[in-house]
Parts: sequence; structure tokens; C-alpha cells
Amino acid sequence: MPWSEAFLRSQAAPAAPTAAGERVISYTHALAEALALALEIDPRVFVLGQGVNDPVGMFGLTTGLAARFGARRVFDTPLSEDAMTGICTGAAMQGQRPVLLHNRPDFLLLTFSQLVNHAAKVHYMDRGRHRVPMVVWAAIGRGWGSGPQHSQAIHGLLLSVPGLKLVLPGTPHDAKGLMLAAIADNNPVVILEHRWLMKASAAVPEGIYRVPIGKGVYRRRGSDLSIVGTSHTLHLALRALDSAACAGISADVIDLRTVKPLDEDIILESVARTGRLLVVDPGWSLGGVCAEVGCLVAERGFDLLRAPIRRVGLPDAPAPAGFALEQAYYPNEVTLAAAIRGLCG
Amino acid sequence: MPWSEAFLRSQAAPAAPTAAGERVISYTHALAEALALALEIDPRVFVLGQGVNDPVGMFGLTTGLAARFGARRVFDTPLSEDAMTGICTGAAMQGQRPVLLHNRPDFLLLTFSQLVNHAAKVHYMDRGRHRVPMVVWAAIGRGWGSGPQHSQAIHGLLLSVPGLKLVLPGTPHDAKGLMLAAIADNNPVVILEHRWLMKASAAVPEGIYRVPIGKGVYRRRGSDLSIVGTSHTLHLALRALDSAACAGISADVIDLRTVKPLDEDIILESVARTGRLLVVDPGWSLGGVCAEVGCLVAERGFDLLRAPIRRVGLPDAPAPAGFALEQAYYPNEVTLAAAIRGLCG
Amino acid sequence: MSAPVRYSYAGTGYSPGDLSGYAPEFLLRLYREMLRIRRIEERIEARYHEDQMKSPIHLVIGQEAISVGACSALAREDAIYLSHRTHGNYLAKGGDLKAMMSELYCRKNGCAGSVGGSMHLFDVDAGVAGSSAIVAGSVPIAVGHALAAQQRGTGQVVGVFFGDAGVEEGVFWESLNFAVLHQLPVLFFCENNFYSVCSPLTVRQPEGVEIHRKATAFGANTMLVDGTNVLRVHGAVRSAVAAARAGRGPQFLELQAYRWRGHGGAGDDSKSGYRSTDEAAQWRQYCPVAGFGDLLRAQGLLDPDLHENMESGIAAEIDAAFEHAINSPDPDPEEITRFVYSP
Amino acid sequence: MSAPVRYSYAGTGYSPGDLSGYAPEFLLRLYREMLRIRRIEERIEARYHEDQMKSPIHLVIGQEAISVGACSALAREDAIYLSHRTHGNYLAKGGDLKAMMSELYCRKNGCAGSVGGSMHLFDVDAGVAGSSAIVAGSVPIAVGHALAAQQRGTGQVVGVFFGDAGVEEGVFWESLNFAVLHQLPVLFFCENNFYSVCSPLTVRQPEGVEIHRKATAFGANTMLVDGTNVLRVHGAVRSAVAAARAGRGPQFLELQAYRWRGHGGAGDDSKSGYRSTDEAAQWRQYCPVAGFGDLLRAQGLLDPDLHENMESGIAAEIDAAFEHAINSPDPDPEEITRFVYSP
Ligand SMILES: Cc1ncc(C[n+]2csc(CCOP(=O)(O)OP(=O)(O)O)c2C)c(N)n1
Ligand SMILES: Cc1ncc(C[n+]2csc(CCOP(=O)(O)OP(=O)(O)O)c2C)c(N)n1
Ligand SMILES: [Mg+2]
Ligand SMILES: [Mg+2]
Repeated sequence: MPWSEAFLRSQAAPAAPTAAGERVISYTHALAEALALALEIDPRVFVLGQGVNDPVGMFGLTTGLAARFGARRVFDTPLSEDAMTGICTGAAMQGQRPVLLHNRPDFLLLTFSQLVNHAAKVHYMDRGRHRVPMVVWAAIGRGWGSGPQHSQAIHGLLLSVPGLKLVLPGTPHDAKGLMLAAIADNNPVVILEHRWLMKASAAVPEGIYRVPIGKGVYRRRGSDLSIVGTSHTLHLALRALDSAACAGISADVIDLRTVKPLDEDIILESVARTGRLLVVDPGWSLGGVCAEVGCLVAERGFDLLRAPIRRVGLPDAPAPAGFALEQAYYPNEVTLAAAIRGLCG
Repeated sequence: MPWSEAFLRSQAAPAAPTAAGERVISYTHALAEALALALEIDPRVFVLGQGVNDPVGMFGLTTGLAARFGARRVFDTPLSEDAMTGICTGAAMQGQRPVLLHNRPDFLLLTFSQLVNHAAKVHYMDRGRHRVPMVVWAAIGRGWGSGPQHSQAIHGLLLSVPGLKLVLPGTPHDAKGLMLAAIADNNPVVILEHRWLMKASAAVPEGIYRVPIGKGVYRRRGSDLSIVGTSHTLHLALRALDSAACAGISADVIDLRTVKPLDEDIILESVARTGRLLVVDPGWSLGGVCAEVGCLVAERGFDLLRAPIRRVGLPDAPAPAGFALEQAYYPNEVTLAAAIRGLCG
Repeated sequence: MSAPVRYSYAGTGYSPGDLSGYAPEFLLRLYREMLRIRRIEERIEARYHEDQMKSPIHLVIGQEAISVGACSALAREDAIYLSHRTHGNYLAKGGDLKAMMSELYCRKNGCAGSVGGSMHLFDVDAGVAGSSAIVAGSVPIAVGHALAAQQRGTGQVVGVFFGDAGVEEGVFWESLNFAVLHQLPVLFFCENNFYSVCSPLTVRQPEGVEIHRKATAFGANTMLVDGTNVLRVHGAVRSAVAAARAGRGPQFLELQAYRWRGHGGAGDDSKSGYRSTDEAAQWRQYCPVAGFGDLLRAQGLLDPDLHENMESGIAAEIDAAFEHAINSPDPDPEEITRFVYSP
Repeated sequence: MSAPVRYSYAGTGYSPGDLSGYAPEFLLRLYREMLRIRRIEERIEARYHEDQMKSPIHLVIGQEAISVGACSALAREDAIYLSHRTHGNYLAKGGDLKAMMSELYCRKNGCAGSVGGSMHLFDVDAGVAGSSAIVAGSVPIAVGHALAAQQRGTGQVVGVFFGDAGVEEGVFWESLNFAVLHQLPVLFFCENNFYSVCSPLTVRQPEGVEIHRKATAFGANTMLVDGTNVLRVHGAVRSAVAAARAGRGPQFLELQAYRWRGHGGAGDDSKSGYRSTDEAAQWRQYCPVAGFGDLLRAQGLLDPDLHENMESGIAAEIDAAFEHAINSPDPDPEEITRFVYSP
């Protein structure tokens, strides 16, 4: 899809200005580095997934890894998503640290039996005798004209599931640091990357560092409202905030990075100062992260709120394929600016 | 499990006093009647599922149906939940009306590929050329000491999914009327029954009637708070309300019956009068129906609210198996009474 | 660094004996349909770089004999279901070319109104009942269609196309088991092109294990067919259709052919190294279209005029379809919330 | 109205030849282990009506030879995974009886601390690594364990038990394919008792299709074994273990036996009509325990004293285990939120 490559580059967030000497690399490169480092330092780590050793190399994440670490540590799999999830669970229970990569989150829907009924529950069911240190990674497919079965951001469906951790990085720095943290974590961690961020470049430290799972971060400080969310939608909110439409509005912008476990403190702390909450998410508005964050604040931060909560995610409809329809389906700078203004008006 | 049978009977809600001449039948009987009527009036209806023609007859729902309607209309299936869901989808697209029964909702997790990626999207993807009039039914397995993989109320995981309808009946009357409505509906409808309601008896009209999908109903009218929810947890809330602990508290109690699409109007109408909201649900508190209803009110009914929202569902942990642990895990009259009092205090 | 030749053509090529028993018009129709698909694919490929077909594409060049051989053995009333690699089977079954091109161009009048994209082609009137972008996703749905056909006694048979990787999905075996159990009138068309994206069969299924033998062990009637020979395919499918229609249950056909182009998008990708350029070159010698044309010519059934006639007719049709698509309007934004639920 | 006899015993019963090559102590050990499982199951059954084991149970009476024959061929370091029908395999592998009984009685010191119930027995020290209440759910997990064993070169083999319905789940075939592809040291023990709850095999898998032949077609080494004969099972599994340990990949054993009791809970349920009372009676003639005892007696290896000794030893152990469980405390309520996440 030649168009999409060019398009993605145009969508990539501009690199933030970096301090002298900082190294700027792409999001994909940062992820590839994380995988290589993890394979290097820990013999228990292995990487698998459909085509991880092919010329495409899973968006470039795995390019060269099989050659470097061998076919025992980096290998292709059959199209058997549910079994592969269970196989990773079994290997993880024996102390290995599998990293299972999928092209698209839609394929995770084939694995809910192993992911939800098994991987998430093993540690609980056997009272801590086994741990399940595995990472399941997938890239949200938006923007390839991919349509209803290839574009879904399904983390909202997993939000209720005890035992899983859910991570949606938003910058190259976090992509690397959260991948390394997820591999080091002793629980099943699902990472959803957003394809539209993957051409972005920014400062990324060399070597090993881990971004704590379960901790949000302020991307900006302000006083009129709190914008809370993750991934590409949060980037859109930042752009909206910078646009003329939001002139004069000052916002706290919190990148949750992890949606389970949720960093409740940072959300409540911010709302305590601003009194207004906008939740944004790349998944459906209804019943997902937006709903959870909104309800949380209405429950534990009610007295802090000075205005109705607002949420901006996807409408209650499957993702359409065509370009024109995608424009209407996905939130953008303009719709986000309207939501921000609406909340402060 | 002899104990559970006795236990269930003791848990069954006492039959409401009935008007003279009303017929009182059990929940299970009401469901069985719905299936028999649907098979009778519509040759497109067929009923399938593991053991639907066996002596147990799926909790008694299907007892005698195979003998009466023949093996072409009522039949057993292999243990192939995902394929059976797709097979029902394909048959429904051709105008048949399959009713697929599962013992427990946990098994639906094996079917998310066909249910979410396919059944829910067909009508959208082919612009209305096909409809998918199918019913998927399962009974929440709580209380058999069944444990983490046999007790889950997973409707919260499906809440985001466009194209699905989700129904949780709460009375014999609604169980029958919603089953008939679901079979008549032209969309995939998932019905989750709660096993602890299934021994209840109450007035159920004979013949065909349909309870509208997407409409909640007042179970009680009051002024101090709105209790909104479904299924067995709502029954517990009613009992809590009737207990000494809640003396003097008057509540609106709304049985949503359908959680997708949600009857937003009835919720907002009630909160407009009471100013207080307690959401209760048989699923996990986090990220499910509780979160959605809570966020909805914080978004669209914020100015009506006079107190923080509260939610009572399951803790963020898998369901334990043992009796003593179940007592601590599940909300009960006492915890619900405390939540009610806390909200009004 | 190029990969070794892993998968060689194992058939016998077209031979005059293949033609016996067929009327010349029928043979020419088969040829024309393959040629048409080839030309359509070539045109799509040629214009893909313009970035106006904003949809992932999966070209069928090299696999045309499967589409045409199979669909020519089905009645118009019979139904088929597609995978992600839709074009050839959609067209061979009679799917509307204009509606397909509009879908690829994301237009309002695309067969799926631009909601589906190239992986969701369908044309219910022509019996292209559905497709899925989830590998093996349409298999149980097709089986369900066959169940409905059996329940209603329509006499329909239902075919479902999927690739060699389709049989790695558990739902495939669940579906096959059910279809055999109920002796449903369903045809499983496994288009074995030996690759899933860039992954050869050997890294996905054990060597020595044959797909069609697995299906046999599940109780299906099975055949292994040269998928580059349109007449072999047609003959096999015709007998399979007859068996299915006579109530002899599901039929599984493993149809071997080679995908000449990359998995998705335009162009061959053998240079990237995952498969041997020699391997691709070998298979190109067994072109399903040219090979059949040569045979027809050798037998005096196809002359230059007739061929030229076909080519120009096809070109005109393609021109018109592209023009139609390109000049059609975008869908209305309100479409995104239509058809989420059916009344 | 009773069902017809559908599934008859197809073996040859115990015969003196089965014993050859085995030491008497070993034979007596096998016998004692089967007898022990039988007696434990009978005791559970006898006390189930007291409503103190608040957990669904799935008795293994009739299938003891599979558990004992298979586990006696495994090393203690080898691992096994269980389905919902856990008791026999757990015990035969060396699982702690007291911990099991405490789990059934929902006690704090149950093997799963009362969180799991009877379908989640495990004893990691004895190599009972896990189980699943989802049919076929533990199959890929066992394969993953075998993958880890291969990666680390532990020399372990991993066995996984599942029923005839397990092979109806797609994930089973996905797992088998992967195991064969990677030649993993995993043993698939398919306990074919011909029923899933009350559903006979015939309504779930086509007649004439044999489970072990499907596995063969997937590239596994397979055997069909009389699962009522502990020595046949032991012999088959021993050679399978040797092959797996030698790197010859996965081994699939279809072990046929009959479940004497109802699917779940206490008592036979044949009277309910889903299976023939004659069928159940026929199979009871081939009791894995009594048949073996008779043979040992006939061969002079087992005398009344020894038998009485075994019985009383087993009874005492069972008494103690029940007492232990009944007198153990309930779990603390805080347990419900422990171990949701691992530090
Ligand atoms: C369940 C699922 N897993 C992975 C994919 C990604 N994917 C799309 S097409 C494809 C190749 C499938 O290969 P095959 O079935 O042999 O068909 P071919 O492309 O060769 O025609 C893959 C892996 C998918 N669409 N669905
Ligand atoms: C995925 C799934 N579907 C259905 C069930 C319900 N169920 C529990 S045990 C059982 C019987 C399985 O039969 P089989 O595999 O032959 O084992 P058996 O009980 O005969 O030992 C069924 C249907 C389940 N636990 N999991
Ligand atoms: Mg292929
Ligand atoms: Mg069985």
C-alpha cells in the first residue's frame, strides 16, 4: 500500500526538540532495539509470530533478529493464534519469556480462550506456583483501508480481565521502555501499538531502561481541563490543543500509557486542579477505557468535577475501510478541538 | 451437585404475589416455553448446543424439544464453539433463525473470532444484504464451586462491540419475553441468564409476547437514589433495600434487562429525580456495564447528580471456586445495603 | 541471498487429452474468463502506484485456473465464500466488475459501499455470498450456509475458498468435522500456493504431511488437483459438485498453484529473498492462461483474430470499469453508522 | 426407553502373556495404585451427598488403567496436564491425596487453596503441572511446556490428558500441528470413553472416522490402545516416552475405556436413557482393576492376605485424608485478591 506509507509519514508526530547529544530514532527502531536488547541479556526470552523472520520483519521490529539470535529464539509460527497463545503460556510457566507478535489486534479475538480463560488466570488458579511472564504485541491497523476486521483497537474488550496488563505506548521512548518492562514483568502483558505512530522519531536512550507499567505521565501541564488518554488519540488531542481553535486553553495532558492497571492517582490529582475531564482513546467510546476513566472520576473524584465528563473515542460502529469514511469515523484535530472547547465553554 | 440444587432453590427470589388467575411457572419453564413457541410458529427457528437433546436438557430448557420437533430442528453439537457460532451466522444469513445454547458464558470466549469479527459485522460489511438473526444463550455458572473458568459473567467484554445486542433477563416473565424478542430480532443477540434466578417462579403469561430489547423497566419507584442494573445482582439490591439496614430509604430500582443497546433515557430520567446513582452488575465492576452506566450519567446527567456515583460488581480478580471464598467474592445483601446507605448518608 | 527452490510444479502441464468431451465454446469461455481475470489484475497492478485504490490488494495472478475451473462447475444459484484473496473467485463466479472496482477505489457504489474494501467483495446476486479478512473466518459461515441449504432443501451447494494457511486455524477443522458429520453440501477449495505472506509451508506444517490427507482422515471426500490446469480443476470440481448435490457430503479439494506476485500489493517480491526467483520462474512456465491458450491454438480452436477480439473486448470492459469507479462519488459520511443494526 | 449398545469393548481382556517381563513388585504396584484410585473415587462418591464437597466432581471409575498405566511410564520429573476429569491422573502421577481432598472440601490447604476446585488439581512437585476446566484448554499449554523443555534441554517429556471431545476443539489440532512441526517431546493422551457428558461420539464425530487416524494424518506417531488394560497402556506409553525422549517428536495415544459413572457427580446415570444400561454392564465385565487382580491371583502373585493388606492400607490413608480435609480450616477471605498479579 504505497499511499499508506507516505500517509503514515505525514501523520507521524513531529519529533520533539531534543537536548544536545540525544539520539533520535524512529518508533519502530526503538521497538526493534528493545527486542534485541531483551534477547541479548536474557536467554529465556524468545520472539515468535507470523513472519517475524521474513523480509518485512513485522513492521521492521524483528528485521535481522533471527539471523542474529538464531531460529530457536526468533521464529515464525503457523496461523494458529489461539494455540500459540497457549503455547507461550505453557513456556512462560516454565520460566521462559515469550514475546508473541501479531500484525493486528483483530487476531487477538481468536485467542480469548487462551488469553482470558488461561494465561490471565494461571497464577491465580495455582496460587502463585507458576508465573506467566509473556508479552503479546499487536499493531492497530487503522489507515490501510483495512476495514472492519483489520482495524480494531480491542483493548477495551480486555479491560475487565483480572490478571492481564494492557499497555498502549505513545512515543518511541515509551515504546522501547514499555516493551522492556513488559518482557521483565511476571504477568501476561498485552501491548497495542498504533500504526500511525510508528513512523514517528524522537529521542530514545540507548541501552536498557524500563518505563514502569501502571504509571501515567504528564505530557503537558495546564489548568482549564485534564485530557487523559493514550496512544494516537492523545497525540491528536495535543495537536488540537495547539491549534487556533483552542487558543487560550491550557490543559493538563496525561498519557496513561497503561490502561490496566490504571494510574488512578495521576488522573485524580489532575482533575483536582482542573475540575474538568476529557478522556480520549483509540478504541470505541462505549464500554472501554473512556467509560472506565469517566466512571472512576465520577466515583472517586466527583467533588472535584465542575463540568460533565466528556469522552472521545470511536462511534458505536465497526471501522469502515474506505478513505472518505475513515475521515468521518475517526476523531481528528477538529473534533477533538471541538470537544476541548465544548468542555471549557 | 446435590447441594447446589437445594442452595439454588433457597436463593430463588420469592414469587411476587400474583393477581388472581395468573399462571405461576419457573424461570426455566418460562424459557422452555419460549423455545417451544418459537419452534412452533417459525419453521426457520432451530435450537442447537451441547447436550440440548440429552436427559439434562440444558437446565431443562430443551427437555422434550427434540422429540417434539425432530432432530433437524433441535440437535446436539460437537465441542467446537467457534465453528458453531460461525455456522449459526451462515445459516442466519440465509434466513434461518438459530438459537445456540451454551452451558456457561466462559465458553463464549472461544467464539470471539466468529462472534465479534464476523457475526456482529456481517450486516454492516455487506451493507444490509444479509441479516444475522441468531441468538446465543449461556447461563452464568456462579455457585457450583465452579471456579475461575466456569463462573464468569463476560457480558462486559462484549459491551463495546457494535452490532451485538446483550440481554440479561431478571424474571421468568422477562426470560420468556426476551427470548422470544431475541429470536424475532434480526441481529445477533447474546442472552446471559443467571443460574441463581433459574429456580425462581413467578407469573408468566401464556402464548407469545415479546419484551422489547433495549428497554429497561422500573422494579420499584423511590426518591433517594437510583439503583440501576440487571440480573441477580439487582435482586440482591432489592433484598438489601427491604432489609432493616436500609429502613427509611426509598429508591428507584431499574432493571435494564438489556445492556446493549442501553436504555439511556430511563437511567437519566430516574437520576433526574433522585440525584444519586448506584450501578450494580453480575460482572466485574471494572470496565464493564457499571463503568459504562456510570460514565454515561457523568457525561449526560452530570448536573442531575448530587453525590458520587457508586458501582457494585465483582472485584478485579477471577472467580474463586470454594464456598467460603465465594461468600467474600460476590456482593450480597449486606454489601449492597452498605453501598445503598453509603450513597444516601 | 536467495532461498532454495522449495516447491516445484508437480503436474503434467496441459495436454490435448484434457480437451476431450468439451464443446469448443465452453473451452473458449474458460480461456476468456482466465484471460479477463489476468488482465484485470494486471490493470489493477499497473495503477496501484497512483495511490487511488486505498485498499490492500491480493492479486491472484498464477491462480486463475482455480477460480475459473471451480466456478464454471457451479450453478449460478450455488454460493461461494471468499478469503482475503478475493478478486479471481469473485469475478469467475460472475461478480460485478464495476462494483468491485468501485470498492477498490473506495467509492459509494462499491459492492460494499466502501465499508469493506478489497477483502470484502461480495455479489449476492451472482452467488458470491461473503468473504472474510480473517484467515479461515468464512469457512464456518459457508458451512452454516450449507446447513441452511440442507434444512430448506434448496439443492444449493456452497463452496468456500481459503489458502494453505487456512487449515492451520482450528476453526477450519471444527467446521470440516461438522460438515462431514451432517453430510452438508459444501466444497472446500484449498488454494495451496505454498506460502502465507512470506512464510513457506515448511515453517507452518510439518514436511511430509499433506493437507488433503488430513481432510481425508476427517472423513471428507478429497482430491489433489493441479490448480494451474483449468480443465483438471473443472473436472474435479464438477464431480465434487455432483457428489455434494447428490447428498454425499462435503468434498475437499487441494488445488496447487503458485502466486506469481507478492502477497499483497503490486509486483513480484521474490527478490526480497523469502522465496527463490528460480522457483517463481519455474512456475511461470506453467502459466494457467498462456498454457491453455497454446493448447487451444495447437488444436485450432483459437486463432489470432479471435484472440485479438477477446483482448479488445476485455480491455474495453476494464477501461469502462475503471472509468466508472474513478468517476463515482465518495460515500456519504453518514454511512458509517448505517447498517450497524438491522431493523 | 433405553439407548442401544453403541460402544462395545473391543479388546481382548487381560491375559497371562501381558505379565511377561515385569517384576512382581511392579505388577503389584500397578494393581495397588488402580485399587487406590478406585477406592478414593468410591469414597468421594459415597460422601458426596453430604454436600460438603461443594465442587463439581468427575469420577474416573472405569478409567483407572489409563491413569496408572500412563503415569507409571513417566519419570517423576516429567510433567502432566489434566482436563476436568482430574482425580485419577493426579493421583497416579503422585499428586498429594490430602491436598486433593482439601481442595474438594474447599479448604485453605487444598492444592489450589480452594480457589480452583476439583477441576484444577495440580501438584507441581509431583509433576502435575496444571489442568483446565475448558475442554482442550490445557493442550497448548502442555505443548508450550514441551517447547520450553526442548529450548532448555531438560530432557523432560510432557503428557496431556483430554477426552474424546477434546479433539473437537480447533485448538487441539493447532497444538498438535505445532508440536509435530517442532518435534516436541509431548504425549497426547486421548481418553476416549465415547461420551461427552451425555452425548455419544456419533453425534459429535462422523462414524467411521477414527480419532487416532486423524492424528496420524497430522504427522504424529499414534497408537490405539486398550485403556482398560493397565499393562497395554503402560507398554504403549513406555515406548512413546522413549520415542519422545529420543527426540522423535509427539506421540498420540488413543486410549479407549468406559466411564462407569455419570459425567459429573455421584452415581451411574445410564437409567436416564442416554446410554444403554447393557452397554455399561458390558464394560463393567472388563473392569481394569478387578480384571487385573484376577490375573495376578491366577498367576499366584496376589493372595487374600496381601489384598486385605492393600485394602486396609488404602482405607486408612483415605480415612486420614478425609479427616484431614474435613478438619482443615476455610481459606481466608483475603485470598480472593491474592495472586491476581505476580510481583
Ligand atoms: C486469523 C488471521 N491471522 C493472520 C492474518 C494475516 N494474514 C492475512 S492473509 C495471510 C496469508 C494467508 O495465507 P494463505 O491462507 O495461504 O492464503 P494466500 O495469501 O496464500 O492466498 C495472513 C497471514 C489474518 N488475516 N487472519
Ligand atoms: C470449551 C468447553 N466446552 C464445553 C465444556 C463443558 N464440558 C465440560 S466436560 C465436558 C465433556 C467433555 O467430554 P470429553 O472431552 O470426552 O471428556 P470426558 O468428560 O468424557 O472425560 C463438557 C462438554 C467445557 N468445559 N469446555
Ligand atoms: Mg498460501
Ligand atoms: Mg469422553
